[in-house]
Amino acid sequence: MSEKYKTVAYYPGCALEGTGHGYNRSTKAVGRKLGLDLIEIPNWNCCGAMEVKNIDPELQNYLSARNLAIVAEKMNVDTVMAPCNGCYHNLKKVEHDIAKKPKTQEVVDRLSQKAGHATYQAGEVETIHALDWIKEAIGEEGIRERVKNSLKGLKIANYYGCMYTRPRNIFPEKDQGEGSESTHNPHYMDDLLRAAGAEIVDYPLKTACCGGAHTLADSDTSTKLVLNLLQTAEDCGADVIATECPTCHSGLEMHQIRAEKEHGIKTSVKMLYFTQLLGLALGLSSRKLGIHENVSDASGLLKERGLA
Amino acid sequence: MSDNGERFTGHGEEWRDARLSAQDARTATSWVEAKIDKRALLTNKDRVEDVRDAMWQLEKDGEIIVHRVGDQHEPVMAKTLYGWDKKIPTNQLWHHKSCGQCGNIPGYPASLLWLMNQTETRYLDETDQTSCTAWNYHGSGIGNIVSLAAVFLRNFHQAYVSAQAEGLDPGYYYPLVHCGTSFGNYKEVRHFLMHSAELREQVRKILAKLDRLIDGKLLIPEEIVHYSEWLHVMRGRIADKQQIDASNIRVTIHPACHVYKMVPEDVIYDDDVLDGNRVAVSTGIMQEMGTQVIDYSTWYDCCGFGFRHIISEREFTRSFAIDRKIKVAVEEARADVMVGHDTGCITTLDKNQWIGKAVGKDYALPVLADCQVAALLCGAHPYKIVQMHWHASPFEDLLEKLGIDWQRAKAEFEGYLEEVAQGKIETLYEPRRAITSGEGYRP
Amino acid sequence: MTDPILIVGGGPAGLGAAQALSAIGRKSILVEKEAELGGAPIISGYAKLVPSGEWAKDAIGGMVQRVAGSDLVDVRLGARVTEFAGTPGSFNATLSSGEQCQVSSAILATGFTHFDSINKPEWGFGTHPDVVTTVQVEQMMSSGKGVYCPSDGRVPDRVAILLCVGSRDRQIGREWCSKICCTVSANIAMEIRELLPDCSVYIYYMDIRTYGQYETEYYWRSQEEFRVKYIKSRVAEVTSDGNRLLIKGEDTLVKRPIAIPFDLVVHAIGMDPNLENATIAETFGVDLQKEGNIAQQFSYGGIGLTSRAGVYVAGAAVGPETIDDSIAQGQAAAMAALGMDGGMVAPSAAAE
Amino acid sequence: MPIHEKSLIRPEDLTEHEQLEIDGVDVSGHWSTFIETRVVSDYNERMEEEIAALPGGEYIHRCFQCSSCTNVCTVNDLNPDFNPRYWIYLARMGFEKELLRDKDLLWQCVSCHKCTHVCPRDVAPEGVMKAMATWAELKGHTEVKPAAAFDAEFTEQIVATGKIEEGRIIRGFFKRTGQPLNQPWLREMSLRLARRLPILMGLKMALAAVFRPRTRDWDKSRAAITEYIAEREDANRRALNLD
Amino acid sequence: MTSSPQSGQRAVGKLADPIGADAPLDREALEEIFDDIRTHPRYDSELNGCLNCGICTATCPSAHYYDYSPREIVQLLWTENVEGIYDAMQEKIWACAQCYTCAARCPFGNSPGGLVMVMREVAIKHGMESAKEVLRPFSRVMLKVMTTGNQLAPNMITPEHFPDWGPNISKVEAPLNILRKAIPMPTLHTQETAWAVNLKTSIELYTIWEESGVLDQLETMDENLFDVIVDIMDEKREDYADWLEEQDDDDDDD
Repeated sequence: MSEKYKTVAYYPGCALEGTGHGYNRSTKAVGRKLGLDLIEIPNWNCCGAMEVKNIDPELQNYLSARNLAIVAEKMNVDTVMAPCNGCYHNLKKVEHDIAKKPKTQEVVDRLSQKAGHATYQAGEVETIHALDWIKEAIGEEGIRERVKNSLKGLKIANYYGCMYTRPRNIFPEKDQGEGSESTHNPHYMDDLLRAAGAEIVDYPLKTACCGGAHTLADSDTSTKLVLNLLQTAEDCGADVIATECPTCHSGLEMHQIRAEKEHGIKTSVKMLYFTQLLGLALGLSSRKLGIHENVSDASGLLKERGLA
Repeated sequence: MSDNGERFTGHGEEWRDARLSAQDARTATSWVEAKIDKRALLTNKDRVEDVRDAMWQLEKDGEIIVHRVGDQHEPVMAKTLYGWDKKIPTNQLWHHKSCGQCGNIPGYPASLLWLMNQTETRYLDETDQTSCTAWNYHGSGIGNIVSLAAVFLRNFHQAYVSAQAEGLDPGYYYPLVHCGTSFGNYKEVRHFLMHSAELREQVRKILAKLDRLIDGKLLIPEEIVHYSEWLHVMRGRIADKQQIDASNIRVTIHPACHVYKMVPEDVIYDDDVLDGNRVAVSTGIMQEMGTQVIDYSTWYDCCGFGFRHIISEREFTRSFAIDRKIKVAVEEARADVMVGHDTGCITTLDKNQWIGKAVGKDYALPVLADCQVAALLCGAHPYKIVQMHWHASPFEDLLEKLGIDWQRAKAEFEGYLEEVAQGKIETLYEPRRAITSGEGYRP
Repeated sequence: MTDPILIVGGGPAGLGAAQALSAIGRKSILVEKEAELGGAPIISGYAKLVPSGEWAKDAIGGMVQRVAGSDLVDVRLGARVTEFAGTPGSFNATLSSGEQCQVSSAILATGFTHFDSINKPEWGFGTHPDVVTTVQVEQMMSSGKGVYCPSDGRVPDRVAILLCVGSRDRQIGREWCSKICCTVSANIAMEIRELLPDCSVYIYYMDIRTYGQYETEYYWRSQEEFRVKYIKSRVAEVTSDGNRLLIKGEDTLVKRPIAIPFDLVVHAIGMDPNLENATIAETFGVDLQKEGNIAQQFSYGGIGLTSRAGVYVAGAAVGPETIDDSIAQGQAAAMAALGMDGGMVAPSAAAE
Repeated sequence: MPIHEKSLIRPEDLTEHEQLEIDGVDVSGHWSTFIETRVVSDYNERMEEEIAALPGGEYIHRCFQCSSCTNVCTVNDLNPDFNPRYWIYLARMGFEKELLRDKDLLWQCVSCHKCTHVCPRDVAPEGVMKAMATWAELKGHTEVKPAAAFDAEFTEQIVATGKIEEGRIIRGFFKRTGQPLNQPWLREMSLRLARRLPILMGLKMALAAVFRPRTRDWDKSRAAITEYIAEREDANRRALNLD
Repeated sequence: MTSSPQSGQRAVGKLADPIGADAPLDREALEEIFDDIRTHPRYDSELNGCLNCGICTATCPSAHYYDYSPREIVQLLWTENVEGIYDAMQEKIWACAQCYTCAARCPFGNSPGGLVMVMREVAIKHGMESAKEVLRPFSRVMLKVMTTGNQLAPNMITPEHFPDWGPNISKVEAPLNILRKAIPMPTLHTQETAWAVNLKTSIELYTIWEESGVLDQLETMDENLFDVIVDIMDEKREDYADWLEEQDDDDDDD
């Protein structure tokens, strides 16, 4: 176990205070269990998700830059960890844009000054995802050593979604050869859960889209996309889809129900956050991991497999 | 330009005038303007196949016999698109009639025959001939290469032997094709025949059954000739007979697709006609007779006939004919007449105008074949010979502009109709010559 | 004593050969049929060259001056070679003046002929005055008069450049790609946009072949910086409605017919084999390839070899070629000719 | 004859007369039907600039139509008419009428970023899709689409408090788009949750409704953002020659 | 692997519409149709390759009005897209106006119009519904040409069949037979055919129809019309045989 990422700034984002509550709880619980410290960014604001970008991309950059500026200015850490793909993506995006685009620098600087805080400068803070955090700080070996309750027999399809890998140019650390994360075939979650004893199924739709951006605006599209994800996971033999993003997770849950209610197409695969699965393996209780707060009710399955 | 004044083209600081002297600029221009021997360069026969070469070879191999354009046919050489020579026979012609012309624009072939009478051209117009069947093929899909080829060779065989009925040698008459589609189709079929031994064999069997082989061989014409080509090479001689001045007439030409787009290497382009930039037929004779030929933006477009559309989808035909051709000729070229050289085009452009009234597009542009206009200008009777009453588009203004009293001519014709009813019929040639074979044939 | 080397053609390839030979102190005789040196870039009045961006008059003009000023190059203008006899190392060339020259070898740098757009009548050249060729636009620009419509001198609002005129066209017996027209057209398009910022320039293409580095410098940059529009369409006809030219095409990416008005239409004319190649081939006893260019013997051991030992070829005489490659080939052919003198026998000759 | 290939003609291109008599001849129906051309006869040369000026559209001019974007497009998989490559081309060339035929599809991009990920020319097609949807709305060619309503609701909440609250987003969105909140599937979802967490759920919802999550110390940021948005909206309208 | 086609698609990571699914086409039948096209005697000389340049569609009159593109047809054939070919044969190929402008323009020397003809022939061979529909209005012409050797007759052009050609089919009031006789060409004094075709000639053409397989085509497409034509021609052949016999008798008498 390395010292890297032992203490990081924690950026939960809005979703983890709402529908992604289970993700929030399990992330914190797993962190504690693993002896990692999360310090929540004081006064953080919403990253803007995709929606603010659609209104104006530079405004979204400002929103994300403000959070990074707080970390750089007020916190004694050089890393910020965001479990939500959307937040993670946006922090990565502003890091990229602020380094490369004069227009971004100009707008972020102007708004930061008006708002009365320091302007974030490229390179001051490193942004990582919850997957990077555990993968780097603990590693597969570290997980394997700590497994109390192996996930053995549980078949998992890992679903990474869009924002974790795309577009490649905002993730300069990915695709750097052996050991690094891949944008084409991400595997950090596979690695960690496999270390926790799970059987990882070969899931071709790892980075397909769940339609999360339109979950309400164009629900039919989202339902179709989600159904593809769910049915494929079932075709691949998965019991569980492991997620690492609150928007994807709730999208899968919501549209599983919507497909059933509106189209009469029923699927039974369950959704669990990867932190919930890791937590179970580490011996944490289902309640502590917020598994009961998921819409997708995995309690029967977990009981059956002796995991809860 | 970027802020620091540097040229953003990257052409660098050596940006300055070319300093090309006036003399240099002139030399430069003349270099480009010097025209290369038009289409001859690199369209020689090593590069583009001349089907006639295949014919000579097959004849040498004893597979076919070529019906030659001989001296007796008084050929005139014309240059085609690639600068090749094409022999156009000008005498002893066998009329391969067009069903559409004969059926609904009879003044079209009648004018042509009348012009032949004026120029003392010998010809035969007989009953032993079929349609080329290509309209039907292109329209319905019924028919095939074998049937088309057999029809082609049957009719051309008849042209070859027809003179025997008059006690003359075979080959005396050379076929002259009236219809643009027949012309294009026959050329296309000849191409397939020359390239496919299998097709030749299939057709040989059929023609044997019809007793239409020469020494057991297929008879293939040396040139497939359209009447408009005859008219083109005869234009000087026809213009000599001109009686009516047409210099005030603005003419738009509608060239027919199957005449100049199908097998294009065989089509006449003449340096003296529009600098050789457009197909020469029709334009050539119209210019020769002193009309003003006006170019227009849809010159290259087809008429909208469509083969099957003219029968079953006239929405397309009428829309295209009016919008792309008639309207443009009237509004853009301010034409007095549109002149064509093919059956389908004349029919389409002529008959489909009236319905334009339904959408406020009533252009009333006369549509005539080149030979009809030529005959008119040489003094042919507008009704008795040119048979203009079969045309749907109004032609009366055009006749007035040419100084022809159409009302008198019409009255004359109506008088003539009464004589016809009594069996007093005038014809362009001795009627019995039309019968050369089969039922009713009496030598 | 070695005899001089004969160079036929005073364009970029011939100049390149002459320059190379004089640089190492070898004599040459340069025979040019026109009254001045420089070849197509000078005689046809090209404007700025690809890829240097230099004016032809400066770039090729500079070469002409160096060659013309060299004591080692014997320049014969307005001359042709009428006979060529002998064996490698000892040829006898008869010039059109009747003069006989002893030469050790010959380099054919006889170039090409611009495609004559009159051969594509449906595209309006020769019918409509505002249909011009790339060469004519080069001349407009190089003569300093700017780009205008020849019919009435007005400045065009909208220019279309049609690619592959006289190239890649079986209808007129020219199946080859002329190699340089895409790049030249992109260059011209950028120049027009620079001269006339309010004028839109559209390029009608069926393939874009701005190969190698030209991709960024010409194809990409013409779009990114100069906003030149590319339409994937080979046009059917160029006609006129009496006011503007009409281009009829299918926008194949949209799958719709288009009929767009333009003020000026430019044919990106291709490169035909030199019109005189048949005569040249006969005089020098070399083969032509099927398309009418001087046939090059492909051998990685030798450069610019023809079917006759001691006779070399360089530049557009072998097919469409760029100016800089023509110069390089001229220089390379010079080296090959020298090599033969020194006893290095060309592989094809050795094989005989 | 009724037109055999009628499905190949756009209905708006047909002129038909149910009853018509000319010169005493009955030419009703197909006897007098005319077709208008579908040939595109001009470009709107300002269109590319307009879209380039809107958020997300700035790299549209780089496109050279390789179609990588459409090939990977998530929505295109579901609906082949959703074709970013095609629309970018239409916009670049100024085929305004053609683009408007698809105006009701433009907004359906799900922002999966596959296109931006693969685009060899860095056009960022995902952004261009947004710019096009915005263009169609600002120009008045379409009503405000649900996606835009969602974006607006979302952004307004952030501007107001620095954060969003999902329940409020859902309520706000349904209100904006005039839809009932009582969607069967949403109800089902709440029911399933409530079955397991009856008290906590109720409490959470009630709390969130009263105590909105908010970022402390947000006032100055809010002012800066509000001013910036107004500035951008103004710029967008100017770019489109509106007002 | 599961047997469902949808999951097959998903297995390569391709999304599909999981809610609406299409019935799969019978690929073998499609390939048979394509084979008939590919082996048609015209095929090779009409298709050399395709650059997708669009010049054919640019110049196509049908493309002017229809969502029809010869380029697309050539592409379907060139890429051997059997589904697309089949679809095109349902409707699109009939839009072609057979003007051959495309062939005159193609830089590759293809003939898209010729390829359409091949496809039309094959559509007929397979008795496709589209071909039957298209043929129906043609039956008058078919009957005429197959029984007389002449495609068109003056008496076919009547106001009932051509109201859109207006009231002036002739601008001189007279019965058709008089108007025809007033044409100064003796061969045109006919109403049933465009020119007088003698009996032997029409029988010769009928033999061509029989021997070249055209009659079989017709039988597939329109059995009624086929029966009518066969009856007429049997009668004509009998008449001709009788006449020949008479000739022989005359000869014998001589």
